[in-house]
Amino acid sequence: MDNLSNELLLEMYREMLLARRIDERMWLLNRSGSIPFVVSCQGQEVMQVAAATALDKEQDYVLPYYRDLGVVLHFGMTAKDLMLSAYAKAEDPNSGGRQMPSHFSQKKNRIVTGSSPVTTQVPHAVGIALAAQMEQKNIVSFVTLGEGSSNQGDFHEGLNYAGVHKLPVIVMVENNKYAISVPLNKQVACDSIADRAIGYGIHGVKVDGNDTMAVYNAVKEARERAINGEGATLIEAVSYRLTPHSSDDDDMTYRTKDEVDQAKSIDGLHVFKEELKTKGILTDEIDKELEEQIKQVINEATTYAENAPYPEIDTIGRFVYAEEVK
Amino acid sequence: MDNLSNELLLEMYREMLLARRIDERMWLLNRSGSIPFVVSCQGQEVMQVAAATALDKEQDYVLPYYRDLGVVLHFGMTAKDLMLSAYAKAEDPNSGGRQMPSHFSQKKNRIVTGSSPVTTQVPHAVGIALAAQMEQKNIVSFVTLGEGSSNQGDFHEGLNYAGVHKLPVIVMVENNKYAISVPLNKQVACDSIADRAIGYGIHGVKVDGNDTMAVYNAVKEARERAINGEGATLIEAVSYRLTPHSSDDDDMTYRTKDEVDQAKSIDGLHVFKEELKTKGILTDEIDKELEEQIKQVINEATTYAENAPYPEIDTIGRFVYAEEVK
Amino acid sequence: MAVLSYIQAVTLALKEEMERDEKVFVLGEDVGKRGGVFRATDGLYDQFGEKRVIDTPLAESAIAGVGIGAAMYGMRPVAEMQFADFIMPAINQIISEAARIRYRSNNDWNCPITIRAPYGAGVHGGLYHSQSIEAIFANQPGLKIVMPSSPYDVKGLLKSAIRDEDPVLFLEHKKAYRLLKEEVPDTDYTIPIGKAEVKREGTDVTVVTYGLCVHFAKQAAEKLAQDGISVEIVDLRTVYPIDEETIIQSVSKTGKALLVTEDNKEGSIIGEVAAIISENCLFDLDAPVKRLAAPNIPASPFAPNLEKEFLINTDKVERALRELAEF
Amino acid sequence: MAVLSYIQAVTLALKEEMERDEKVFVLGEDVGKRGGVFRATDGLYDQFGEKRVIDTPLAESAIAGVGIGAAMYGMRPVAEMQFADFIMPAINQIISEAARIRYRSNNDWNCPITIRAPYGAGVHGGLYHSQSIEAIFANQPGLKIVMPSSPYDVKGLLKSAIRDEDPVLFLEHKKAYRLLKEEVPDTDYTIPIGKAEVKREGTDVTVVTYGLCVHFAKQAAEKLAQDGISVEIVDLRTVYPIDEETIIQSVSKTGKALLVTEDNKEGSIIGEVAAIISENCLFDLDAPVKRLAAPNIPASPFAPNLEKEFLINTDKVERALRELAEF
Ligand SMILES: Cc1ncc(C[n+]2csc(CCOP(=O)(O)OP(=O)(O)O)c2C)c(N)n1
Ligand SMILES: Cc1ncc(C[n+]2csc(CCOP(=O)(O)OP(=O)(O)O)c2C)c(N)n1
Ligand SMILES: [Mg+2]
Ligand SMILES: [Mg+2]
Repeated sequence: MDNLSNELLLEMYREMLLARRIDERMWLLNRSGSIPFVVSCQGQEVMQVAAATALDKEQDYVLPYYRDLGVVLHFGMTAKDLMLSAYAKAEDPNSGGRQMPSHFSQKKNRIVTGSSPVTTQVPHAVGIALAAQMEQKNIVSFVTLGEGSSNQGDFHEGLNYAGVHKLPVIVMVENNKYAISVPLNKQVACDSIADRAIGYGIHGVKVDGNDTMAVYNAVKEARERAINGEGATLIEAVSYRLTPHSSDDDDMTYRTKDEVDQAKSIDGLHVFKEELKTKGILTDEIDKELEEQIKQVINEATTYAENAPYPEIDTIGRFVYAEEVK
Repeated sequence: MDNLSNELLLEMYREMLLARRIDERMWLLNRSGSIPFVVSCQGQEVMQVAAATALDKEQDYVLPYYRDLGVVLHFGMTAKDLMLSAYAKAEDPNSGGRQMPSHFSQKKNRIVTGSSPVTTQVPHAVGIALAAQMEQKNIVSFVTLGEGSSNQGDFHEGLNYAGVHKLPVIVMVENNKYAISVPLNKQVACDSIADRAIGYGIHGVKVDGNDTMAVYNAVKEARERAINGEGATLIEAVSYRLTPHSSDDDDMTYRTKDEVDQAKSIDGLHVFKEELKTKGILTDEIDKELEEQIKQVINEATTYAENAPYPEIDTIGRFVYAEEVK
Repeated sequence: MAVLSYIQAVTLALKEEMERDEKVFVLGEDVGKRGGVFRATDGLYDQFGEKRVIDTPLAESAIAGVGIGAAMYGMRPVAEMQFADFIMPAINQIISEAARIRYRSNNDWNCPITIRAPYGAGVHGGLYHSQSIEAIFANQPGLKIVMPSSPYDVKGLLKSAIRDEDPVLFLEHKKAYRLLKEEVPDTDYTIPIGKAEVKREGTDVTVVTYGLCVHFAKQAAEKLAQDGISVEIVDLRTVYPIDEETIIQSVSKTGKALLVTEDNKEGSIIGEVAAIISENCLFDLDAPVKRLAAPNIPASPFAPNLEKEFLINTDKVERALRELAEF
Repeated sequence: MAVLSYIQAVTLALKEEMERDEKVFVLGEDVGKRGGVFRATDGLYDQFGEKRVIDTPLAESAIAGVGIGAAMYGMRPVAEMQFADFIMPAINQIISEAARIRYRSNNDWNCPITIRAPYGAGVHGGLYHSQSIEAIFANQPGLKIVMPSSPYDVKGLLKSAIRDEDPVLFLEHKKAYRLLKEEVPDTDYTIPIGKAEVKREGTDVTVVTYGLCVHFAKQAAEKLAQDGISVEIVDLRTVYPIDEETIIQSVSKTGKALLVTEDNKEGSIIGEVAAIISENCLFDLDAPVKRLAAPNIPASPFAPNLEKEFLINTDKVERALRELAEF
């Protein structure tokens, strides 16, 4: 932690907190019937913000999965953008209200459009790394997915391609112990998802996803290796999914409240906050101020999104294909 | 080698030799315009026969890939069956002349029908192992593929499933260093395909595919583990493809004659023959007799297949679906 | 006899088949402890245990492929794709393998697998939880595609699918899951795969459709009946291979055909229906064949107004029927 | 201007496009050192080096998916599927991703990838080296499917595909590779995607077809001309989305339509053509629409007599045309 400035550490904390608070608001809006769907980042903000902070947000490409609120916030998406998406409004930069929320996309910030079928983004990240290498750019692509999703064929094919061609791509598996209702031990039989790296001849590392600096350092090092031509890295970051899978799920049908409470007690966001406090970087006053600021931002975003217009109905057929030569 | 009877060792040699001689005859028939296509086992007979011999050919299921002449011969397919397939004749038990040669299938011998797209057989083998386990049968399924094919998604998904459910399946990758023209180092970046086992929580082992006893023992042990409920094994058996990829290929466009000659000098079939001779198990006389027998079998098979009728044209539409309740 | 919803009919058929035949088992994502994200397998895990109601890893090609292997062995797997949209990674296994196993082995092997998947829009699913996927598979001899339109049909057709000696894709409309309810006998009945059913007899116009759209067609037909327009409804039930006979008979009789699908128009199932009509009924037709379908966009967008615009409903069917009747 | 074979036209188009635009690159199995198993990329590895003519690992979903990623970045990848039959593992990437990227991002991202694949029977390929796969993709808005019928068209259409701002599936008939030869200009011409072409004008019967079958139609038309029967040939060129205009115009004129495909009949592209005709040309038709296609079996069997039975040829087209002309 000592190698990072207090400012940067505080900024990381602010982004984690912002992600958490936006997510919490989404649940409230969902439960009050204002928005139809939420899928959460809660429990994974630390790894997301820590990883994104270790990247170059002016140049690198990110291919987030649906929980990566922390990643997209760091890369420039705003609370307003996210609320517009939750409300499916025309101005939503992710999809203009066409996709469900959390299907992140914003070209100007190099947030690459994603779909619902899991893991398809892994080969895309490899392709972007390939293109960047061809064009001799000093950048990386960063892609995330869940541990359940690491069992899809595209994970294997994508990582193998990256391995053979030594491409500058960082793959972070956000292991939150569940894939909807299916627990880790019914998804994989290996000790660590990171153990899969050896089969692709790439670097593999497992980190505590609740440990901000561990994740930050792992991604930082992976990025350096990538830029130095040493190829791809597979990072497994372990935490826990603190919410049900989505607003459509009832997690009490397959896990216990005790188990969830246990995980909440080591919530990485809380741990980081206490660390910053212990070090005197965060004070109660600053924290209160942050919470206030964030609340206001979210309030404004919500009001704006709520009042924003839906897409015009006659736009439904547009942009299936290019409409004119660019 | 000492734990196997001389009879068994000789029988293994006979099967390897039979596979080699059938394959050679296929090339002659192809080059003389009698049959349209050959894809060879040459260079892989040793691992195939050694592996098959370590299985229970009365009960286990095999899911061979197109080079596995040695496997299917051991499991009961005859030279005649194979020639009927090469000539695409109605009596071909593999497909009745519908599939290209080397798309092995024979239900009575538990040789499971295969297609051309590579690696699809891996999940099938896992499904058969699952079914066998459900029915509490003490059997295994044995599936093979090339090293290039181990990069398909189905490899990953199938092995992961086998790992999680601890299923009695043995996966043998026949690493012959090429996937058509693409050399090993452009297919994978790992040191060994067997290293992929760790990512599935299963046993992995790399063996010299030219070493009969090494392959036999690896498969034997894998079978024991499977039967004991210890789950799946991934075996990488390394040798070399001694022929072009198929009769449609010209391998001199991407590798040198020197390289091929070098591999021929350590041809496992030859090595095994010399070992048996050194041990006094094989004599020149027995060898000559074997060659004679085999030649006769192949001659008869060829003549029979050549003269056998093609499928009736009006059968073309049959067996798309079940024709009556079985 | 109880009134069951469409999804309860799915569950009941599965339960009865698993009780009847030990070789029947279920595999898929979240089908076990959770009972499926739509609860289609609700209760089965408790009744039959984790060996017969298998929570698989998140990998559709393996779900299909492992099921295919088990089916070749002699089991009766019922594989669930969590959403029809996520069947795409399994297409190689379904088309190259399941559909070809009998033909390529010259009848030596076969593959009696059932693959269930919820399809269709109308539940705020956005682009990837709304698709109609039948057209992708409806050119693959060896495969059968069943798309039931009502709880009664669900039960009878799903039983037939499970007992079928060949692979069956069983597509359930997710909006129908809780929308449609009717009396479903608790007896062990089956409905033949490969046969369409005339769901309503009529003389003026034929509607050929399937799945949830049958429901809209029925409602529209009721309304038109009040104006003396008599509508015949042909429910395809099996969309591949298609029952030509029933279509030809009905359209020859009425002379007018409205073909309805929720899928986007070009390349959908109803193109084949139009082709059958144009080959066989030319001189009986009093009006051009009319197709009512979704616009040619990938699937229903998420925004509620766009979703509504995308969907077929009773009004749209009614309007199209009136136009045709008045032609 | 030189006489080139169909496959030489492929190679030439690739070469010219790679020379023109540094962002164009090729990836696939054996496309590099070997120059492709059919030799479509012959010479490109030597000219452009291994960074732009990439031998990939054996994994089609990665070939498509890596290409898609590069295309989103701004490159112009041309991905080769070694045989169209082996595109199946890549379908999720092609349908869920490539085809949807523009629509789902509301025009923010796009995916200008070209995916080439040799399809079709007639080279002793058996069930899995013979398939027509276009129908699988011909219901996916966002995708374009081009199937050229001649060397001249190959060059112009492949250039258009590579320059297209959206994903294009470019399907080459493998039997045509060496069978068809004609003069191909060495100039930089393109042919518009999305437009059918009348390959021969006529007044009595229209043949609508594409790919290698255009060749058979031309030969059959020649023969019929000797008997005074005048055949118009519509070459679809782009089979999705289909050019309705050209079809409607031609069939309205001749009043008779023969639709020909090498694919198995049910659910094939020509069903959509029949639907278009039945919606638009009813009162111009003098005879029912007629479809000539392969039997409803997975693909061509390996045995030479069965393969012959499976295939479309000039005689079959001629017979069908005569029947229709005499109707
Ligand atoms: C190909 C595919 N299959 C199924 C689904 C449905 N689905 C959505 S999320 C999910 C679980 C994902 O688990 P994991 O990868 O661990 O990510 P997490 O949600 O736990 O972050 C499933 C099965 C999907 N989106 N895509
Ligand atoms: C899915 C798929 N893609 C491509 C092919 C074409 N093909 C046939 S064999 C082969 C190479 C296989 O290499 P490997 O797995 O190493 O096996 P080997 O032939 O060397 O024994 C290829 C690319 C195929 N059969 N299936
Ligand atoms: Mg998870
Ligand atoms: Mg190989």
